[in-house]
This record gives sequence, structure tokens and C-alpha cells, in this order.
Amino acid sequence: MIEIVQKGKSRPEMVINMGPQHPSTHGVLRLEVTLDGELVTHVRPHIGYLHRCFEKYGESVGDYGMVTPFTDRMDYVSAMNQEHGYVIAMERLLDIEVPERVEYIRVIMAELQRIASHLLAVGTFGLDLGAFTPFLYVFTEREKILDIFEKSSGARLLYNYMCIGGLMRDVDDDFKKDTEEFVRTFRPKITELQNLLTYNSIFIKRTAHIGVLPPKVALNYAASGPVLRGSGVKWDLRKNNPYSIYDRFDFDIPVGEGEVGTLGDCWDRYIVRVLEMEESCKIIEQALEAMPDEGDVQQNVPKRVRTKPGEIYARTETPRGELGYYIISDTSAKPYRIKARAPSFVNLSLLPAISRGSLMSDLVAIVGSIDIVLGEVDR
Amino acid sequence: MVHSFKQGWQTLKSIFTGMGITIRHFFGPSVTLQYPDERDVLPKLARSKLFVNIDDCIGCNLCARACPVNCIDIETVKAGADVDLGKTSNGSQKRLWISRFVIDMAKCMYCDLCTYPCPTDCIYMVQEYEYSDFNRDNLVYKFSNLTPEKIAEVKETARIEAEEAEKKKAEEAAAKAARASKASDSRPSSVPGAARGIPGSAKGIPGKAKGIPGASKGVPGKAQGIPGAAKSIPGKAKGIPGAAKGVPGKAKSIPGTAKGVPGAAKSVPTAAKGVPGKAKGVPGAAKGVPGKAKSVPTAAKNVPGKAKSIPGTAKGVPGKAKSVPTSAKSVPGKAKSVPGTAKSVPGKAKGVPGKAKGVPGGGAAKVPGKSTAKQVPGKKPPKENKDNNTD
Amino acid sequence: MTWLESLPLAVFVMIPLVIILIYALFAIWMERKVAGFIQDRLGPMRVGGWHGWAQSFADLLKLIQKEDIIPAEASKFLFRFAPFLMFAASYAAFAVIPFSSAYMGSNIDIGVFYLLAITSLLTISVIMAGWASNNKWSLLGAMRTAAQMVSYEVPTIMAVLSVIIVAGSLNLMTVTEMQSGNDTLGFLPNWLIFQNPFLLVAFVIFFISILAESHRVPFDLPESESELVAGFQTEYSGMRWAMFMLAEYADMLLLSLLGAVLFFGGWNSPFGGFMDGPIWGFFWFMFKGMILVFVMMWIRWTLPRYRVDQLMYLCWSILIPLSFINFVLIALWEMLF
Amino acid sequence: MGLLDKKYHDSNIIIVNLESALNWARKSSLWYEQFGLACCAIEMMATAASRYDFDRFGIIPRSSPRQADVMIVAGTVTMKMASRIHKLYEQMSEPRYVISMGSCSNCGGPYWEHGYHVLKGVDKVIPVDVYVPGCPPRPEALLEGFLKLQEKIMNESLVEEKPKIGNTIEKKET
Repeated sequence: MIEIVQKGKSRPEMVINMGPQHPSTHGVLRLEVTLDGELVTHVRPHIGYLHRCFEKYGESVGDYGMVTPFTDRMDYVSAMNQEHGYVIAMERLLDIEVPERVEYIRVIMAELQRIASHLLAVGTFGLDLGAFTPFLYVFTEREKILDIFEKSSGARLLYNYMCIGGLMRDVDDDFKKDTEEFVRTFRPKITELQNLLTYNSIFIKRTAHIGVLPPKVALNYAASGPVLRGSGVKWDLRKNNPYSIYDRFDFDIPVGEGEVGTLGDCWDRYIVRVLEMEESCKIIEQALEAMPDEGDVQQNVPKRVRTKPGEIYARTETPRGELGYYIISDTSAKPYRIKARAPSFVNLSLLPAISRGSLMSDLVAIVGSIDIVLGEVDR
Repeated sequence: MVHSFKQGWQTLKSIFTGMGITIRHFFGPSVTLQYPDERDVLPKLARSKLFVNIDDCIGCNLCARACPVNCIDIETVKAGADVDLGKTSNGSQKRLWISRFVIDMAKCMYCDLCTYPCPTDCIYMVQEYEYSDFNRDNLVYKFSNLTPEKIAEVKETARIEAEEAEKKKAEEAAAKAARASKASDSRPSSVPGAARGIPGSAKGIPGKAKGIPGASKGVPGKAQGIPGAAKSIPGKAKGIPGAAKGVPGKAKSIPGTAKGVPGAAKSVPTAAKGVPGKAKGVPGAAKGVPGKAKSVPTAAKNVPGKAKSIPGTAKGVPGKAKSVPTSAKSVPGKAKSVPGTAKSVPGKAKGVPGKAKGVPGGGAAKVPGKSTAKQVPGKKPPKENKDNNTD
Repeated sequence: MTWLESLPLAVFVMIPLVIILIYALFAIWMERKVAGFIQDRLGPMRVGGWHGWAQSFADLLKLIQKEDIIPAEASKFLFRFAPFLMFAASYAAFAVIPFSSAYMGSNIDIGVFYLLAITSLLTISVIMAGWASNNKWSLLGAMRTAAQMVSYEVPTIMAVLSVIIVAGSLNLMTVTEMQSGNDTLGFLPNWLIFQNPFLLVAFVIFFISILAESHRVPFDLPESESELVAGFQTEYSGMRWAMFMLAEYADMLLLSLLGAVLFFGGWNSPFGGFMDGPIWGFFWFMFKGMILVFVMMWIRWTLPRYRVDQLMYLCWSILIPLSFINFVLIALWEMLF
Repeated sequence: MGLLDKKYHDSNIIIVNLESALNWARKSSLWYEQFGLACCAIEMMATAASRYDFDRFGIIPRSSPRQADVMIVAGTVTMKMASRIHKLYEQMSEPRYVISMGSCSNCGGPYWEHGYHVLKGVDKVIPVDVYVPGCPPRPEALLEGFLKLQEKIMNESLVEEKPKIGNTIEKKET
């Protein structure tokens, strides 16, 4: 029958495997949970079920440009942001100046992708807590973003849209109109989500005071993104270390304030994502206004990428936190080494620290609030 | 007390707010697209399937090189000088027969990188997305519009042309080498003749021919060294195992180095009859010693090869075992080679299955674990060894 | 008694079974349609033509074909027995439900107590299923269910008793009959819910409790998908699992019908004598029950679920004291008026 | 196990009608197993969401493999995951079907060449009924895969030898 492990004089404990096939582990994460009744005494995340050899591929495929589609597949929920990080790293390595128009389009795409990614995150977070309907409402909104992407790039999920020095192709003629339309209709939907889920008292009961991550611990674990900001630390690379043209926009960095519970609980991490979507809308509106209408998006794309021996580390802010690409180049056509610093991986390491002593149901909420993507954790 | 009532009121209020939202959606319109009956109009750039307009293809191989996952496999054959293949729609002259243009859509990652370098815009993504299948093999799309017979024909033509050119060159080289060696009296290093593979792809390695099998379906793209190495040993040449049906082979003995008699293992393609292999001596050099070629495979016909060797001087003459079976089977991972490479080893000629680097998984393989290599008769003219001409 | 003589009795007894089966097929389809419309989708559309009406038949026919897996390490007898016990408990409880003025399985005087007693068997069958499966998820689900159902029986019973002291009878037929007529405040039906302000509170308590009793959202912890895979049903497949599903939906209907009897006048027409009679009575009764079922579905597709300790807190710290206070107040009201 | 054991050796009118009724039931109620592996899982979720709505076809998710009829292998199958997938497949009750969604599970996809940790096609561990191409496939493509699977199910038979469409790999008995 069921194994009950009893060590010494301590209370009997049950070890239970959550995943790799489990509805709320967001992919193929496996958690080895030690339970005392329903109380979690220890969690050990096991990863590697989706190790797709990104770094090996970065060093094996034909040239630098061919790495881009593989960066898409790292964090498949925010592919545009991954591409953005990679092309920025390569452009710094090669000293390429990118046309104005390209910068604006990239920022708009990255922010739309941020919204899409956060929508998925809050939707699945609700799903983990048993609220099925908000998940489908946010997916409807996400589809609209995917439509915009598909019109310009041709794909729904993995775009391969940005290339070193520019974009693979210019945006669709309707791009500006569609995006404006989306932003306009999206704002009321955020309000609806707030009413339906965020301020629902059962939702608050399930998330407030749960999985509290004090700012100091977050910093010690090198957390980033909404996980760090949920603990009240105002750190966003778009403001603190602006890349691309983010210094031109006026936007806020929402941080957790412990509004309904303790600072740094699951609800704070969740609300940061919701508020960030509004900030992204602001950025998109400003960028659409300032975007030059004409311009060749491929004018600075190098015909062949020629590198000198050198190295670069470039970091960008993806929806999940700080994504860094470290690239060593030599004179050959391929990178000598590519290493990606994946935010999900770092954030996942927090899990044992913040879930000890919570209940089994809270563990689900905590995993959902960290919002990991296993493609990025395992690479 | 007041606090808990307030809290209870808050709870009920938030629940009713939520229920109000859902009931509004209940009576609101649905956003569902009823797929088989209704379809979205896809944007014109939508990437759902690769398509090749083969009439416009000039066989430049740029798309295959741009592919990050190597799912495009192209093989071309040079057209003769007198053949006009026509022009593409944007005016480029076509000079190559596209004997094979295979895209494995099961491997494709739909990144669109292959469409940019195409000089004639003949490869592009189309919007058709409904092509799921019960069998994975059907996801391998072949775009070449040549029939197998036509491919065989053009390859044969190309081979003959190449051979003639080679011969011419060899003659010149031989003459030159003869002059040179007279002057220097250097000791000839015996380098067995290297068979050259099928046009374009084979690398001549001493003793081994690395060829890319003709129309090999089995090994997309990168079969290396599918050809086996036949060792020709004076007296006996063994054909290639497998289903090689003999190909009329020709064995040339390279003058100077052959000690043994190059056997020629020739397998003759399906229809082929056993054709006595011919061993041609290099002009001016030699006498042939009749070798024997045995083809091992049941179906294969033995073709007695003939080789001429130059008396006295020959130290190992590379025999040429070439079989280009039409339907040899290669097993991915261990493709058996059909075309032989001639290695001249004094004493015995054995058809040795070459080692091919198979493609793991046998992407296009019909039968898991096995792939079918199709090869077109081709001939590898032995490379003349300049140094060995005189001794 | 020969078999021919007992035939009418058998038919008589089988009527609720037929009702349950038809209802379950309908309710599963309805649940999916309700979920679809709430979520801006359509729900089943293609099976059988109009709005996928045959969806539940296909599901049932498929479940019959499915392989019946019994895990090697399971306690085989209990594993096989649990679904039948669960369905039997739900089915037996229908005996005292007055479907119409002309039909009631057994017109016993302690109908309410019988019903509450027999539904307690559900708890046992759930524990049985969870324990016998030899699966940790099942075990956790079963433990949660046991705690939940036992706890929520207290407020349910208190709410039911509040009605009983007003009605003055434990026989559900009598309770229904006393609610006929149409002269509360001159125009409202004589239903108990309109008779007494505290009975409204009792109804709220009753409704929350039956949500928990039939483990529906926000109290669906036993089979909470995102935590416990499928709770105590994790190891069940095919027809045995279908029995659980059937029992669950039957349980939903049973408790909704009980609510309809106790608070909404059972088979009485809302229009007094208009559209009355045994056939109409059956229609009104089922209609009232289905309205409650619809509300349960509506809640299910709106709310997240509670955590297990919050569930207990809600029961023991809020509902039970409230139901006792309410009970006393109703008794006082009855004495005064 | 079950009715599909081909225990009948010739068909008559009853069996033919029964057969089509049973096939209809199986094809109309394909419950898929709720687990995603990688990128394709996001598109699978999108297919289940309001815009494309799996439920129209009677397709709903079940998180326990015991109650599932069809497994959608949505994403890259790594060596580490392969044994788990095999186990999950074994845990499903007959009759069961597998849809391989996307390039990765079809044949390793983009990772076929240097992916030292990627299984080159999920059909190496479990028999696949329908291959849906795409990286990731559009939701419509997945739905089309389901339509193909329904077509296949309608051609299944209780009777012994009847030509079947689809792949010839026999399903393993457990």
C-alpha cells in the first residue's frame, strides 16, 4: 500500500511526486513533495524533462542568423522578447546601428508579447486555483495579439521576426490600426479581469499571505522580473539599464505593496503582472505615435555576419525577468559559445525556500505565481 | 463582529460581481470559429507549408544551406552544353537538372529562413495547413518533376561528359607527369586510384569513394559515404552486398601502380544485364590482366571485369567497383553502400559495405530502420596518378 | 407474490432510475453548454446535429467500451464495490422525494431523516474508492472529501430542521402539500421561502452546504483537477468511472430537489391553481430543481475554489453558528406569529 | 481488452450496425489527456480556448490517464521524458489513440540533428495514429488532425480482417 516514510522519531511523512504530467506544473516540471498530512515539509524541483540543447544548437547551426529561431523556442510564451535579447546582443557585438523604425517596431512587438505572456500567466494562475473562466477570457484577448503578430510575421507563436540589424520583413499595412484598436479594446478587459478574478474574495484568500518572498531573500536568490518586483523591489532593466529605445518612453514600474496581504505574497506577484500590462499599453501607444512611417527595415542587415574574436553579455527584460545572452565569437561563421541566463530557471530555485510549511493547495498557487516556462528552465 | 460582517458582505459582493460578469457573457455572443465549416482568412504571409515552384528552380542550393535544421535536400545534375533547360520566370538561365528536391515537412521549423536567399523566389511558404497524415513518410515532399528514367538518363549523360573531360585532363596530366618524373626520378608513391563519386558530391579519397548516393531517398541530405568500398584484389572482385543489381561497370586500371588486376565489380541496374566490365588501361601504359568481379548479392549478376595492367610496373591497380544499383537498401546509420570504391589491394577484391552516416531516425525512411537508397548508374573514373606513370 | 404481481412494483421502483438516467444525460450536456456560453464558446455542436444533443449518449456508449482497469496493488473488492455503493446511495435517497402529487417512491413519515441518513453513505463510498485505489492522489482526495462531507452535514441538517419546525412534519409530501395556494402577501405563492425572513437565511446556508455536499465549485476539493489530478477518481476508468459521474450528478439533482421541496413548494405551480395537476406538478418540480442545478453550474464556472482549511473554517466558524442562531430565531418567530 | 479485440470472424448486419454505432461513439467522445510538453502545448491550450473550442467536437481534457482516450503529444519529447510518456500511455485504458502534434514529436523536428537529448519521434516509444505537422501547428491544423483520427476510427472494425487505413503498427496489449 502507500508508503509512509518515518525517520527516527519525527512524524510520518509521505513523499509524493507532482509531475511531470500534472495539470498545474506548467509543463514538465516534476516536484518531489514531502508531505506531513497536507502540509508541505519539503519540495525538490526536478528539471531536465525539456532539455532541448539550445546551447549546443547555438554552436552547431550554420551561422549567427540561424540561432534566432532557436531562441524563440526557449521561452515559447514570449518569443519576441527572446529574439529581441539575442539580436541586441549580436548588434552590440557587431556594432550595428539599427534604423529608428526598426527600434520602434521591435519595442511595440516586445510589449505586445509581454501583454500576451502576462495574459497567459494570469490565466493559468487562475486555472490553478480553480477559476476556469477567466483563463478563457484572457485567451480570447491573447488571440487578438497573435493575430497582429501573424499578419506581420506570418506565424502565431514562434515568429523568427527579428534578425540581426533589422527585421525579417516590414510590418503589415494594417499594423498601426490593428494595434491601436487592440489597445483601445484591451483596457476595459483588464477592468473586467480585476472584477472577476483579482478582487474576488476567494481568490484573495487563496493568494494573500501565501508564499511570502521577502525582498532580501529575493535579492539573495537573484530573482528578477515580476517575482522580484512583487516583493517591492523596483528593478526593471527597461528603466534601470535602458536598452533599445526604452529611455524615450514614460511608464511606471509597478511593484507589490502588500495591498491585501503581506508584501511579496502570491497576490502581489500576480497584481504586478496585471499592472504591467497597463504599462505596456502606455508604451505601445507612445511608440505608435512616434514611430516613423517609412523606412527600410532591412537596410542595416549585414549580408554575412563576420565577427572578430570577442565576447558580449547583453541583458534584457523579458516578461519573466532578466534574460542575458553571453556570446563568445571567433572568426568563424558560428558562435564559439552561447550561454543564456534564463530568468525562469533562477526564479524556480526560489520554490523550496518559499513553499516550505504551506499546504498542498498553496504549493500549486506558488508555482503558478512564479510563472515558469520549462522551455527556458531546461533550455 | 462588525468587521466580520463587513468581510462577509465583501465576500458576497465580490462573488455576485463575478457572477454578474459571467452571466453577461452567457447571454453575449460567442467568439468561436466553427472550424470545418467556417475558416479564417489567413494573412497572405502566413507560414504553414513550404512550396517549391520547381519550374523556376535553378538548383543553386542556397535554401538548403540557409536551413537551420537541414530539412531540404537538393541534388542536381549538370546539363549538357547542347541542352536548353529554359529560363526561369525572372530570366535566369537554368543549367542544372534538379534530380532531387526533397523537403521533409516533419522536420521543418517554419522559420522562413530558406525563402529569403532564393534568387528566383521559387521557394515560399503557403497558407495550406491541413495536411496531417497517418504516415510520417507522407510528410516528406518531393518537388522534382523528373521521372526516374529521366534522371538516370541525364546522369548517364553527365557522367559520360565528365568522364571524357576527365580523360582528357588525365591524358594531359599523364603526359606532363611522365615528363616530370623522367626528370626527377622520384620514387612513385603508390596511391591507389581514387574513385570519384557521383558528380558534384563525391570526394575522392585514396582508396575510398565517398559518394552521395544518387537519388537516395533514405538519407536526406547528408549521407556520407554511402558508397561502399570495394577492394579489388587481383583476381577477384566482389560486388556489393545488398540488393545491388549489377550495373555495368568498367574497370580501369591505372597504369603504373597496379600490381594485381583490378577487378571490376559491376552491378547492373534492374534491367541491366551483366555487362562485362571493361578494364581500360590507361593509354600508353599497360596490359591488362583479366580480373574477376563477383557480385555477392543474390540478385546481382557477376560481371567479369577485365583489367589491364601494365606488366612489371603495376603495383595494385585500382579496380573500380561501381555498382549503382537502382534499389539498394540502406539502413540508416549503416547504409550499405552500393557504389563501390575501388581500393586496390593485391590479392583480393571484396565488396565491402561502406559505412554511411545515416540519419538518425531515418526521417524519410519508409520502413523504420531501413531506408531505400536509390542510385543511378554512374561511373567513377579512376583518378590518374601522375606519379606512378613511370617507374 | 408471483413475478407478474411484482411487475407493477418493479416498474414503480424503476421510475426514479429512469428519471436519473435521463436527467444525468441531459445535465452533462447542459453543463457543457452552460460552460460554453459563459466562456464565449459554444460547447458541443457537432455530435448528433442540433447543438450536439447526442453528446452525452456518445460519451456513455464510449465509456461502456472502455477497458476496465483495476490497479494491481488495489484492494480489488473495495475498488469494484465503491462506485456501486455510491450510486446506490444516491438512488435510494430518491425514494422519499415527492416527484408529483401522484408519485412518490415511499411515503414514509421520517422521509427527511431517511434522506439525510442515506446520503451519508456517499462519504463512505468516497473513502472506500480513495483508499482502495492505492494511489496517493486518491487518498488525499478521499481524506479531504470525508472531512468536508461530514462537516457540511451539520449546517445542512440545521437548515433542513429549520424548515421542518415551520412545516411541522418530516414527511416531504406533507411539507409540499402545505405550501400549495397562492396568498402570501396577496399574490406570492405559499412557498416557505416567502413565509419567514429567517428561512431565506436558512436557504442560503442550505444552498452553500449542498454545494459542498455534492462537491461543486467552490468546494470541489475532492476532485480538484489542478491539485489532485482527479482526486479519488484518479484510478477509475470506463464504466466504473461513469458510475461516479452518474452518482455525482444524481446527488446534485437530489439535493436541488430537496431544496425545491423545502423552500420552493415542490410540485406546486407558481400560479396557484393554473397549470396544476400531477403532470404539470412533475414539470414544475423538475423545473425548480433544474434552476437550482443551473445556479450551481453558474457558480462553478465563475469562482475559484477554497483551500481545505478555509473550507473547514467556513463551515465550523461561520455556517454552523449562523445556522444554530437562525434555528433559534425561526423557532422564536414561529412562537410569536 | 474490450470490444475491439476482433473476436468476430465474419460480419453480419447486426455486427455492422453495432460496429458503426460503437465507432460513432468513440469518435464523438475523444477525451484527451491534459498534459503539455512544450511550445505546442500553448497552441493546444489555444485550441481548447474559446476561439477554436475543442468542446464542439466533444473533446474535453481529463487529467487522469485512466479516463483519457487520446493522448496529444504536444512538444519535444526528450530522452528523460520518453519513459514517462510510455508509462502514461500504458496507463491509458483501451481503446486509446495518439496524436503526435508538431515537428518535435513527429521526428525530433528542429532538434533532430544535434539534439543529443531529444527523442527523434515519439513513435519510437508509442504507436502514433495521426501526425500533425507544424512548428507549432495552427489550432485548425490540430483540429484537422482530430478529424483525420475520427475518419480512422470510423474505419475500425470488430471483425478480424478488414482493411484498415493508417499505420500498420499494432497496438500493444497491456
